[in-house]
Amino acid sequence: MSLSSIDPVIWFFLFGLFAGVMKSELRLPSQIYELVSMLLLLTIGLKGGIELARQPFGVLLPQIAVIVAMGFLLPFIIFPVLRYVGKFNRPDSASIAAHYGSVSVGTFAVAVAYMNTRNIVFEEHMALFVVLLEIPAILIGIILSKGMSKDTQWSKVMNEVMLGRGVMLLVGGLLIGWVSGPTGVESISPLFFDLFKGILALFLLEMGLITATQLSSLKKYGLFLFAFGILTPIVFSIIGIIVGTSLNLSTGGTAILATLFASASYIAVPAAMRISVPEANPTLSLSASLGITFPFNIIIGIPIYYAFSQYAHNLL
Amino acid sequence: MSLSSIDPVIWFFLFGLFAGVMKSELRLPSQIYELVSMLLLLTIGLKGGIELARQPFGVLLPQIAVIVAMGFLLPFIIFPVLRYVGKFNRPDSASIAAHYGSVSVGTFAVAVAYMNTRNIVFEEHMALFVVLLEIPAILIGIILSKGMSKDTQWSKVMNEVMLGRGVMLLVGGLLIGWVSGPTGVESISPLFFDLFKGILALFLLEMGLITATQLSSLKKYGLFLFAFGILTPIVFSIIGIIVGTSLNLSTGGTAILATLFASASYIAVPAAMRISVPEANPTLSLSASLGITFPFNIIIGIPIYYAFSQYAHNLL
Amino acid sequence: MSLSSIDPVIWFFLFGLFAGVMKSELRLPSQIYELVSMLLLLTIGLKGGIELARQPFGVLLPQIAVIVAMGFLLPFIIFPVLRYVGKFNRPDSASIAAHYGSVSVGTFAVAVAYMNTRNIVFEEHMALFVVLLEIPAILIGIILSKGMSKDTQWSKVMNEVMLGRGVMLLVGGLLIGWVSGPTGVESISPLFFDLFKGILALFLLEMGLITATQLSSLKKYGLFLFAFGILTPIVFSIIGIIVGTSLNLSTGGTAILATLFASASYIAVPAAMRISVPEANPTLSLSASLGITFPFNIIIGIPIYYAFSQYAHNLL
Amino acid sequence: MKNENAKLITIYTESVLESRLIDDIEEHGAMGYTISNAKGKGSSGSRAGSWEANSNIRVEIICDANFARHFTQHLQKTYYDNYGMVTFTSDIEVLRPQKFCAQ
Amino acid sequence: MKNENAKLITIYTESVLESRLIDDIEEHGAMGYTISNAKGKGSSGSRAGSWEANSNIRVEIICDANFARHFTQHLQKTYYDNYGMVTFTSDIEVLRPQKFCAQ
Amino acid sequence: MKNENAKLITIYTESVLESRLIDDIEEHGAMGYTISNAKGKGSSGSRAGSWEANSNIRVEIICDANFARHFTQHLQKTYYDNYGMVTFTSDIEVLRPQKFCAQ
Ligand SMILES: Nc1ncnc2c1ncn2[C@@H]1O[C@H](COP(=O)(O)O)[C@@H](O)[C@H]1O
Ligand SMILES: Nc1ncnc2c1ncn2[C@@H]1O[C@H](COP(=O)(O)O)[C@@H](O)[C@H]1O
Ligand SMILES: Nc1ncnc2c1ncn2[C@@H]1O[C@H](COP(=O)(O)O)[C@@H](O)[C@H]1O
Ligand code: NA
Ligand code: NA
Ligand code: NA
Repeated sequence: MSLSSIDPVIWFFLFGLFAGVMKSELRLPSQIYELVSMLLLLTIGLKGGIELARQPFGVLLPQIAVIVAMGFLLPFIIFPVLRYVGKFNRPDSASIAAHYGSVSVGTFAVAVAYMNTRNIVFEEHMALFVVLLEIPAILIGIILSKGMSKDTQWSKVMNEVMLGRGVMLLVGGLLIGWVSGPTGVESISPLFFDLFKGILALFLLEMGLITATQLSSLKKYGLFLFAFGILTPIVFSIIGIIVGTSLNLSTGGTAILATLFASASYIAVPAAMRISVPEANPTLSLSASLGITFPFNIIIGIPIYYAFSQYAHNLL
Repeated sequence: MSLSSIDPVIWFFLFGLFAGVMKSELRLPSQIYELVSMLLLLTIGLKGGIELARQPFGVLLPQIAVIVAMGFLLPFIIFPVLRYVGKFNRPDSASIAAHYGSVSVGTFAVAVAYMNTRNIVFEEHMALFVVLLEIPAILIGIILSKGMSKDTQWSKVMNEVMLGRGVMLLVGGLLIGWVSGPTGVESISPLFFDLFKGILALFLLEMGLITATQLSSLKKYGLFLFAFGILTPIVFSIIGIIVGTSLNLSTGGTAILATLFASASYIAVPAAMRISVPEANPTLSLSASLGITFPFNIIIGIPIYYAFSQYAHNLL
Repeated sequence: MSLSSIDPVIWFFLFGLFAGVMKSELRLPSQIYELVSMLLLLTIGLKGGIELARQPFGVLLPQIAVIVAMGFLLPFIIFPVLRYVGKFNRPDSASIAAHYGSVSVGTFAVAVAYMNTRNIVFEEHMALFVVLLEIPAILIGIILSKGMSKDTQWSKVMNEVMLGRGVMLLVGGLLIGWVSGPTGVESISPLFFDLFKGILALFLLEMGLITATQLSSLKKYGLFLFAFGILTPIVFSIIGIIVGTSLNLSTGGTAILATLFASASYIAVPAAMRISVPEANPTLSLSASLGITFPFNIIIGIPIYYAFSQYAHNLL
Repeated sequence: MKNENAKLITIYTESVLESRLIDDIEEHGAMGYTISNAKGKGSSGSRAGSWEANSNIRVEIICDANFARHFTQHLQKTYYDNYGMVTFTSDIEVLRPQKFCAQ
Repeated sequence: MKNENAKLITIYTESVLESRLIDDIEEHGAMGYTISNAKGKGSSGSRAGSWEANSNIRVEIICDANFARHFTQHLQKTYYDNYGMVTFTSDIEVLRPQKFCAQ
Repeated sequence: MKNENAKLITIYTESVLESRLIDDIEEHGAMGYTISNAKGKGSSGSRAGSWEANSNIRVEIICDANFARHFTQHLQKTYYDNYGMVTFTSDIEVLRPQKFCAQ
């Protein structure tokens, strides 16, 4: 892998990481960061919606069912590891499990950019899966932390999760893309599609800066969290490869599904856990998901998962 | 009218409206909203200015005179309705009359987008009319609220109105477009022209969110305001059709002029009234212009006004 | 020079200046200003980096050495003028010398736009010179203000200068452009390259507004500062022409180097001086560099420097 | 000459609590509140405000002594264990103190 | 041990009044002021700060007791009827109190 | 009934000093601080906040009387000559005053 084969958006991440580690005063103003993430979410939603407009919804139903089921399942796989190997208390284990069971939109965007640069085709409706995978892990996280206690006001929790910025923008973009179709959105494509990679570059610059702030708190939690932050995505990506090939996804689509499984949330889930499982230490889960798993996935993970996917498709 | 024939920017408005009604935490950061409206104003000004560069100014003088006269006239038509039918006190009646006598740049932008999508030609110098119609109603509103009292510091009022952000950007864009001409502005067109519809989508998303906050205060003021907010644009649009056809505007141009007459201000006028007619209740005028008239115009009104215009042009 | 031959971005500056002088409430929100300057710095860096990727670094080494040497030399030329003709105290003289010895990225961007509009070729690696010229003058400014005192914590100073936002973004963009090369950055070019002139227009609008606020403080400091703010760029531009032609730069490249020498910093240097030479009055240097030299350079200077450069190249 | 006739409660806390605090304030019957953005550092670490999960708000409530006592106790009981939060009360003088008595 | 030698006026009001208030402050001879953005809720309804017509500012003026009394009365007379505005005064201790006496 | 058990230091100053002040605060052993953006005007002129070199911050530190005295003196000595800076101290009541005693 030569230097110039690395996507420039990754360099923006590394640049931000370096600037952050050096304690440069560089930063993306907070409202610009909000704009940039809004645009990413809307674009991903729109792309998924356009694809939905292209094919009958019924065809996707089996895929949707499997993906949602996986969203509920994944947190259960790692919860015992965190609780009994990592020796974290119950709320912390539940919260971290929710982060890793859910998905990272930024990681998804980098995977899409990776495929586009290499002209690898994939099912564009993957964006729908981002939405589907975002939420179940949050609910499981809350259950794991408290048990199925009657105290939990589920309607309030669902409300907060569904109406959070991230989910709203993804779903909103999806629906707008769906009703408008490919020709309808043409007039707004200069902002949402042509600028996508540039906007992603700015986003990753800030992600690098934020990641840098997580590194110091990471030291405190040591080796277990580090290993967990790298092994979980690898294991989950393999599950993703299996599920993706079973669902007859393309090589590219399988790799993206693997990336989604491998990714850990750092926007929607932290906010939801802070409100619904306040006893959990937010630094713990964030430093793992942002400080280890996010950089691992976008730099090393995605190429590996694509190689996995090629291998699996060659086997068949 | 099928769903996919609705412009995606309208979906962004409806999406924002829905998110707002559901009390989602979605919002456009305030400085982004400022940027987005700056870009819209500059773009509209630039487009108008380029058109002015294309034709002798003298030709436009009669049109300009008529439009300005209408700007002074329109508030007088509705003031008695508000005062004696609506039973509002003097300052409130004057303030609402000023809002509806003036124009909404957002509505204008949606009308322009509507025409562009359908390849309907219209006189590009309409942007000049936006500027011309913005101001007279404000002056009339102040006069109606106080009478021609000597107290009013007219030079200060004119100063505040002319130097307000909205008017400055429209006029500034107009002049820059004028001196630079079509080829001059080519280098800045990717930002100002290519992104226009995307920027408008973000603007309408926020407008939907803001409209949602107006709905609750609307309930308080009840049926009269609701009827007023729908009937005024229809009546004013018919006046606009008559004026437009008399001025020999194209079908598209006439429809846009009707839309301008039908639209009610929610940026420049509220700010001016707050300072110059502080006794008027700002919630009243804003909830009517934003909560009823704006959505009515962009969703239902514009197609109707275009149908009116076609009908009128067929008559001739 | 006809009005329409003036670049529209210059009109944006004049528009901002006018709005500011009229005390309009127009302004670019602060975070948008930050974004806009970030994008300019990154774009300039990226362009320089792409060019570096195109040619062997060794070839540039002699040029780099000369440019850095000039960066150290320029402040020494004007310091005595400020101290003994202008009768400023030591810290003020040192600080102003640092401002004028360093460079202005905004002025550079306007020069680049000027050349592009007229299809004048120039060495794209000039962006590298912006970085090289930014820093030496700051160090000289500190030395001139205090002498080579042992008190100065040079490592801390260097740290602050190198890690400042401006230098970081220029260097970061440069390196990313370098490793990615021309094809690598294609995917991010819609944001960074296509929008460049539009973003520059917004930047200059705000610069006009800021310049207007400097004009009043300028009056206080009177004629010397005014003359200094115009003569220094002319003298420095002539030095730039000599250096540029000696280095065998193209006509366009020589004109841009002259513009760089002629330009005075108003971002990196003020911040550095405020921290390292706090006794210096920041209003003094800013009102000269922003209130006089910046507008002089972008409106009158650049065409003159280009004429100088043509003259010099015809001589040879 | 000292005239204090009202209390000002100031709360520094995590932005994520904003809508919850607003509900609390209204339920407890305060007549109003003012909120602004902030960043800071305290016993629960640094909150640099660079993104949402990491920024603070500063909430101010003008009220009477009674409300101040009850509301700060409510905050302590409800949030101090699990959230970064600091609260203090100061004496102020308002023009129409009755405007700020809780309902 | 209590040392108060100056007053702090705090004003929460509509952003639209900003430039007018600045003129007032300067006309009344204050030596300075500090302004920041805010949102809030009061008797004139909620001002969520999502756009200009709807956001608040918070103005702070360090002054002497005399200025404080006169200026708050001026505010009450001029703005309280028609604008959302809340004003309060607190006792503070500054290092060089004479710096903040109105001219 | 007055209960003051802690001090609040408020500093209005140039944004450019932010990271230096944070270092100072930590070196002097304060337990925390809160920072927000502001604009303003004072003896060193107007700082309209339109760009970095021209905006203010407002720093607040909850502390004990001892820290307040020392820290404001440190600020005066270090910054007052060359920077726009205004500092004042007020009496406040916190729930757990010991939390805010400097180390
Ligand atoms: N001593 C202090 N002075 C001023 N603000 C503080 C202090 N301690 C904490 N804070 C603020 O309160 C927030 C929460 O504090 P904590 O609960 O101690 O983490 C911090 O992020 C700061 O903004
Ligand atoms: N009790 C209160 N506590 C804190 N801030 C208040 C209070 N009442 C009003 N405010 C602030 O003052 C502004 C104007 O208040 P009002 O005039 O009551 O509408 C509101 O938008 C709030 O920001
Ligand atoms: N009398 C005052 N009241 C409130 N804030 C002030 C006052 N004087 C100065 N300030 C603030 O302190 C900053 C620095 O003040 P100075 O050192 O006087 O220039 C100003 O920019 C204002 O934000
Ligand atoms: Na996952
Ligand atoms: Na109208
Ligand atoms: Na220079």
